[in-house]
Amino acid sequence: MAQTEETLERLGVPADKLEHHRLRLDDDPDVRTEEMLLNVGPQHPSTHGVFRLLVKIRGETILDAEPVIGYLHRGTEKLAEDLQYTQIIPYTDRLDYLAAMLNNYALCHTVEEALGLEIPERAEYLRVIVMELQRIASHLLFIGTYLLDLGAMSPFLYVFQERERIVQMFNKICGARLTYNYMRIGGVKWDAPPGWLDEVRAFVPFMKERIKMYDDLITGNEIFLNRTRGIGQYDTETALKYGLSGINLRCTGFAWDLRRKKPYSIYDRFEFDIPVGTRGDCFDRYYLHLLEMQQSLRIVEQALDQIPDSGPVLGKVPKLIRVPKGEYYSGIEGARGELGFYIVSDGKDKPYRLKIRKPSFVNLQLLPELLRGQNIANLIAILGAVDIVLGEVDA
Amino acid sequence: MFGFLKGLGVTLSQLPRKKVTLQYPDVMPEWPERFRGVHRFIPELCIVCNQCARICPTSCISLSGTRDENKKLRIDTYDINFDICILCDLCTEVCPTESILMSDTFELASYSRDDLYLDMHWLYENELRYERAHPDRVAPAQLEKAGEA
Amino acid sequence: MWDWQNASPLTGLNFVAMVVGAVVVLAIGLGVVTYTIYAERKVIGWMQGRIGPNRVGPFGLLQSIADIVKLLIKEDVVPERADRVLFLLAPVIAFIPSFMVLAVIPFSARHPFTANLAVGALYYIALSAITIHGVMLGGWASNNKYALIGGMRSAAQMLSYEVPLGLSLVGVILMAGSLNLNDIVEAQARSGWWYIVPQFLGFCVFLVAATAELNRTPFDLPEAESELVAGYHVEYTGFRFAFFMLTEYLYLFAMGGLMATLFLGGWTGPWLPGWLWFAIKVFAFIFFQFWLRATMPRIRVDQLMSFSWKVLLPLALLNLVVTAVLKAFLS
Amino acid sequence: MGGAGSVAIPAQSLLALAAILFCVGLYGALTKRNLIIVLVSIELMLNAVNINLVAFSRLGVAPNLNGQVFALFTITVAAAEIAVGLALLLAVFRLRKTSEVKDLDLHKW
Amino acid sequence: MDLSRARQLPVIEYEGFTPEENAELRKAGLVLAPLEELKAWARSNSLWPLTFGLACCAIEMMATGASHYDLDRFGIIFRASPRQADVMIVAGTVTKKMGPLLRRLYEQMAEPKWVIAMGVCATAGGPYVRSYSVVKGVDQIVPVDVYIPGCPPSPPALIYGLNLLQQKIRREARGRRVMEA
Amino acid sequence: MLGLAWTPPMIAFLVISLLILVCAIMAISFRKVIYMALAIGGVFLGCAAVYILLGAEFVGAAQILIYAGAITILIMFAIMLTNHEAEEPPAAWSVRNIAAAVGCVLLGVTLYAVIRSQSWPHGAAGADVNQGQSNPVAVGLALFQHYTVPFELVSLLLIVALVGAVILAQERKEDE
Amino acid sequence: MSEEERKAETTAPQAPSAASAANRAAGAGESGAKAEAKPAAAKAQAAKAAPPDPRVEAAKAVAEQIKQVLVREFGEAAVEETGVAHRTPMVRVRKQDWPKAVEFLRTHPDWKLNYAECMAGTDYPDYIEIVLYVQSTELGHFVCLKTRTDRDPAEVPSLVASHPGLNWEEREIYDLLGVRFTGHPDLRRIMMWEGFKGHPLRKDYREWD
Amino acid sequence: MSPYWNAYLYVVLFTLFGLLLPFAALWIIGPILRPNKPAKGKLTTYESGLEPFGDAHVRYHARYYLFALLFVVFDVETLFLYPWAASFHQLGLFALAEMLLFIVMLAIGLIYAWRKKVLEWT
Repeated sequence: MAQTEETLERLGVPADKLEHHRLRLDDDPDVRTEEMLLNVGPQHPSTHGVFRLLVKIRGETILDAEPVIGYLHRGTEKLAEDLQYTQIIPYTDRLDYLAAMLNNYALCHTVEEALGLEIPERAEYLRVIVMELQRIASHLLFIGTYLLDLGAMSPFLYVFQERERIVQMFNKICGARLTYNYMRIGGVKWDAPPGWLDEVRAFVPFMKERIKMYDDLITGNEIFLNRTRGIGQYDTETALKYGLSGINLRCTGFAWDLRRKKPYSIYDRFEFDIPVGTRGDCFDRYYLHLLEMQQSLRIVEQALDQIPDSGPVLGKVPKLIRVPKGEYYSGIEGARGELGFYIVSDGKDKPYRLKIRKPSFVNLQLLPELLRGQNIANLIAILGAVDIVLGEVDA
Repeated sequence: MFGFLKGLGVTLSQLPRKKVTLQYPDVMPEWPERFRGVHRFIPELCIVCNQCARICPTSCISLSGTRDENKKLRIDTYDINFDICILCDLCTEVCPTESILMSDTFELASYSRDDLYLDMHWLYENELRYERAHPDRVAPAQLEKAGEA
Repeated sequence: MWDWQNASPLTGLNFVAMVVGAVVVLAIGLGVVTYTIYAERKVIGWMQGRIGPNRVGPFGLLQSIADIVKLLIKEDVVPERADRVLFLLAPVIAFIPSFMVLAVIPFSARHPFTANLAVGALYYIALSAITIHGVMLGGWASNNKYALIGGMRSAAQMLSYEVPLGLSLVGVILMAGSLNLNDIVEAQARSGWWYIVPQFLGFCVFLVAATAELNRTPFDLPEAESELVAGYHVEYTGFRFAFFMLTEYLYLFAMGGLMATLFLGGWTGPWLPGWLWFAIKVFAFIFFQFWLRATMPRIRVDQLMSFSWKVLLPLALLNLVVTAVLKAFLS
Repeated sequence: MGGAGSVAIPAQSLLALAAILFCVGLYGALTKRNLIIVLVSIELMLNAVNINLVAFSRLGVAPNLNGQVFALFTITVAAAEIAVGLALLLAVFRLRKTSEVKDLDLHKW
Repeated sequence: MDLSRARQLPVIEYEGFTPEENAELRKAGLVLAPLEELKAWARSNSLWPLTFGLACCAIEMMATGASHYDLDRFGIIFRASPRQADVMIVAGTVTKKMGPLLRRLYEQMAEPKWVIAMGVCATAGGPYVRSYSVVKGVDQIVPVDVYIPGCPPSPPALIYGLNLLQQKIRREARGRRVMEA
Repeated sequence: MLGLAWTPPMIAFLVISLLILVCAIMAISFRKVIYMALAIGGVFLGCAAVYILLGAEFVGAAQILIYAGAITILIMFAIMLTNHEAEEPPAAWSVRNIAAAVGCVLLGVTLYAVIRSQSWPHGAAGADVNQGQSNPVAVGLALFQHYTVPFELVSLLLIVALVGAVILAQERKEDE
Repeated sequence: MSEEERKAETTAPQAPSAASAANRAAGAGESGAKAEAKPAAAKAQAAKAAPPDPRVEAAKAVAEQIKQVLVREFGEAAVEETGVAHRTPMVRVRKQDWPKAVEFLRTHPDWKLNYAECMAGTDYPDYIEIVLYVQSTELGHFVCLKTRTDRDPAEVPSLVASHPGLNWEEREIYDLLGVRFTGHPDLRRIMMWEGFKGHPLRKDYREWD
Repeated sequence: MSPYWNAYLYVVLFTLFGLLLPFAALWIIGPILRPNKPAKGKLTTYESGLEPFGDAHVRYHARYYLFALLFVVFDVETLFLYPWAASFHQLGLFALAEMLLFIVMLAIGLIYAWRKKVLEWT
């Protein structure tokens, strides 16, 4: 303990005390109630990072829950105020590290909107392809970790096989496996290397087959159904009130997809559906991930057919990007919901204020509502289905 | 009951499949050409323009140079601090002479933080190593170098 | 010397034979545990497109041994707030019965390694219930919330599945007319069929209850990693933790042996020697457990409990009644 | 399977063991304050009785199984007793937040 | 593997003995050297990391554990409880808020224990080195045995780091202390 | 006592008796209730050993199953559901305790005297109570041929105990 | 791989840098001028040179409509400013009327701004501005609402009652910018720990004091 | 010494080995080989890296007791079923009727518990 206290002192962090939290136990000293406060996380296998949930339980029933976040708060917004727009792009990679391409794009998109830039055709198609592949990779990881939370270990290892293929394709196009830094304001950094598009084309049928395999392995499993059907249910009204977005909103049957509602990039050129759920429970959220992967594959297929054979991949942009004075907000459909960047510019090459609309952060707020009255096993099912990435929640 | 058996069928069908595992320490991974491993640096090409140091989001590059007799800037020290380098590739992107480049070296773990502070000589050695390993990839660059010289 | 079972009075030589028998069973048990863990990692790895341990010794065969040695030389931590005595005793309490039950498992036709108890089946059921104490006390003594919930859950789960497990045996006993496991094997050999055929319902109940009793997927709630970090043994380090693992895998072996004995005709079988048949049957059970583990998600605790009482128990009773009625009217 | 052959344990020893166990149980039941321990002490006494029953089944004038069957019934009864007893304790504890005998004094209700 | 950078000092410490006894044993010669080597063999081949992902690197750590790289080959399996873990892979950014927790988790691990700083965030704060909330290097909190640069390090790089740690364990058993940071 | 024949069963009996008595004494002298519950488990197991020693295999197994397994678990649950850390006060020589101790010792001495004074039958050597059957079968025959009514009453007792205990232990709605 | 292909592959990575070099060369020229010139001038130039963007004009009109609706309900003083934020209608509401106005627009049958997309606070030299982008999922309106508060003491009434989803956003703004949201049910620090000094996103924040 | 004694002597041997192995490993061999570096922080209770709020030993939900209770009742039932099953072939139809009655009674108990929601976990 002594060493820990030393650490606390050095870092200036006071020890975490009960009075810092909302939850309380009964104070009556005579009565030892059967309630207790349990910390789930930050080091816990199913919190997917350093998320912490303080739950008040009686037996195994959750009376109340208080999410505690900030264990990965890295101050990206503050750092961005000191960085040029190009330099911010690597930082966006590390927000939602499962969908770095989408984050890259969201920032570039906002800046491009502000500048009113024209993006070359081929660059737009490349962006769509990598974004949709990224969405698949992200959803795959969701399925894997979700099933791992529910106790099945194989899907986790299966999804990494496909994910590895996607990652290796990304590695070929931009040289990194996770933090791509691929998009640039006005286009993309690199054109696809020779043969890359064919590789993507070959990946599509493979992925379709694997999706069918997951359907067989998971969707029909009675244990899985029993654990997710009717668990963590909410309706559209609640979802909208809490500002949920992405699959967390669509699972209630509300078809809200920014790719359709506020088309950006070239999404208006593709045919795809917005799969929606019917019940708004964990199963719907899981199943929508599968369905969305299928839609993403459709988009990828169409993009591969339409992509121009050659052409520039980076538009005419100044070397030092200065955004005109003003405020800009634009959101895109990230893997987890609406991912938006709000930029206040004072006309310099660095943003005056950069605010990230973090879908996981917003989606997570509903959690205490969903958990009340559930038991600990459902906690995992519900938390997993919200699909959070702590890098994004805490930024 | 049926779905349950289907799942068992899926896992069993995976049993005889070929394994995807890469036996890493025995078999080296094949990195694509664009792979962003540790940098390599060609001192002859550097014009000490400082663009790489300026663009670096983490300011991990530090360099210094002096003017030689031809009033041409020559690089004296070039250090990359791999403690904080995030391999974002922005430095190679801005480098006008392609003197700082990415290699496919990734085995850089060490017992000490000091060992991660890499100087020009290490980076140049890395360049030589890269050239040896991938003669096909560096050929054009060398041609260029030859042309410039 | 090996015929110690009927030696009367007991000679020193026969006693030595018994000691040797016990040591051999202990060695077999430990060896099976070691390589069950290895096989588990390998088989599940293959099912997941990977290789599994392959670098420690040839084909990774020494992997489990390295693990065991490592655990043996790992520091032992007793948390400050834990109940020291119980914390130290719990793994021992859990372990002893798991080894004792091996005494009655008939490994082969001539049974120098088997205690020929008249109450064999009941002996197994009765002793395995004692392990619950170890698990529960281990969870309680840690004074850790995860461990406590894990321990309580384990106890409730093992209790709940003990009942259908015990009842599913009754059908077999009814057919064999004896509690003695050797007699049951011989009765199967005499009757010409393995009891898995006439007792199929009982076998299903047994299989499910055994899986639950062993805390294996999909019933691995007590140590549900994603919920309770590691369940009742969260606070256990080194070799104490190893003893919990040892207990678990010894039971896996013992339960496989029990299943082979009761439903699959034990060591009987054509062509091959008895012990090999027995080993094959046990491994089939163990493989099935691996297979389940590679496939299934975890069942939820409330569903688990109601499944035992609302489905398995009535089924076991039904199986019992049907068997009894058939036996009464057919014979 | 001929059972336990000759038994070379004198009846006196068995009875003495049972008697001591009974006395220990009795002492516990009389002096302990925790209700659970009182119940447990009663179980000790029941076990002492059971030893007698089984001993006489083996060592009686005409050895037979009646003693064993009776012991079985005793075990059953003991199980039922402790189940209800502890349930009662739980109910009391819920009301009075105590599991001690002295707190069950009716004057305090 | 290139270990030339590790400075080596001859020190032999047998476990379970007092320093005086150790000194005597050392004087008596390498009586227990094979035992120490056996111990190191077991330890280095059974490194169980703590399931503890902080950020991006955790995903690559997961990928390393997955089928394509399969850490299980080396006998490395993740344990969720620090009590049963041998090595803590600090995979990701350590914030000041997380620091004390990380320290406590480290303290709760049983001896012998090691720490790997995976990625530049854990090594020195990485891209967040100028942030107000990030610890500039996990070695301020816990002693680190192996640093793996990269952001995030690719799975082979992590495996390389783990192998380096295994080498270190074996080497130290032979009485050479591999330099600590 | 020293005049005993040192036959192996006798030695076993002495060891077991020692175990039972030590556990029994521990069970009433520990202060922590949970240790007491554990010690009582030892007594139950020892009793099972005595039964087995006496050839009552089935009763011995039943003792392990019901007493050492089920009842001990029940007791532990009861402890965990009430006051975990419940402790007995240190042994105090209050009037009540002394009276109880004296009474128990007197009772013990009296019983011992009675036991010594009687001559007990030495069961017919070699008599097979199981009549050639294995013990469980023999018990089954005895139970179902001679004790039919008590057997059915057992089921009644169990159901009454179940209902009673459920009513008592179940948390009422107003508690929640 | 043929020689040509290999060449193509090896030269591919150089494309962007070549492009950027071209840009740099033309840096002084007209293509990058708009962005590179002084920002105020650029804006003025853009406004003068280009014909007014119809989207911006439409947004301005929408903002005026909202203003009228709000003024009718809360009086003239309630709306402090209207305009556009890029192409989004922007209405700045007086601090006191902030929650009422947001709630009013949320339930107003013509607007139904029921979905709060993004809330942000910005620290300006002499005030702190809270921005809320709201969307009507039914009618498709997308509006930027704003309010301002002094920097010290920074206090804004909370919106949690009408948009529970803003709970954490407000906590974050409280934590990082030091704006007290009055009426917030659970206003505690969210990213930093209790006892952390200062509010990092303020421009005058210094880590080492 | 009859086979009966031999078999149980064998069981006793198993018990002894079962005791010996953990004691040897945990209390004799282990301490020699194991490092022992006690530190204050090491002895704290683990709870996801935090200091736990409050004690784990709280009064727990009675449903655990109810399951244990059901277990006791049905364990006793199983106990009576074993000798019955073993001796059934010698007993005849009357024993079948007896046992059916017994099982029906207990089934009633089970149904009672079912109806009383004892079998619900939540």
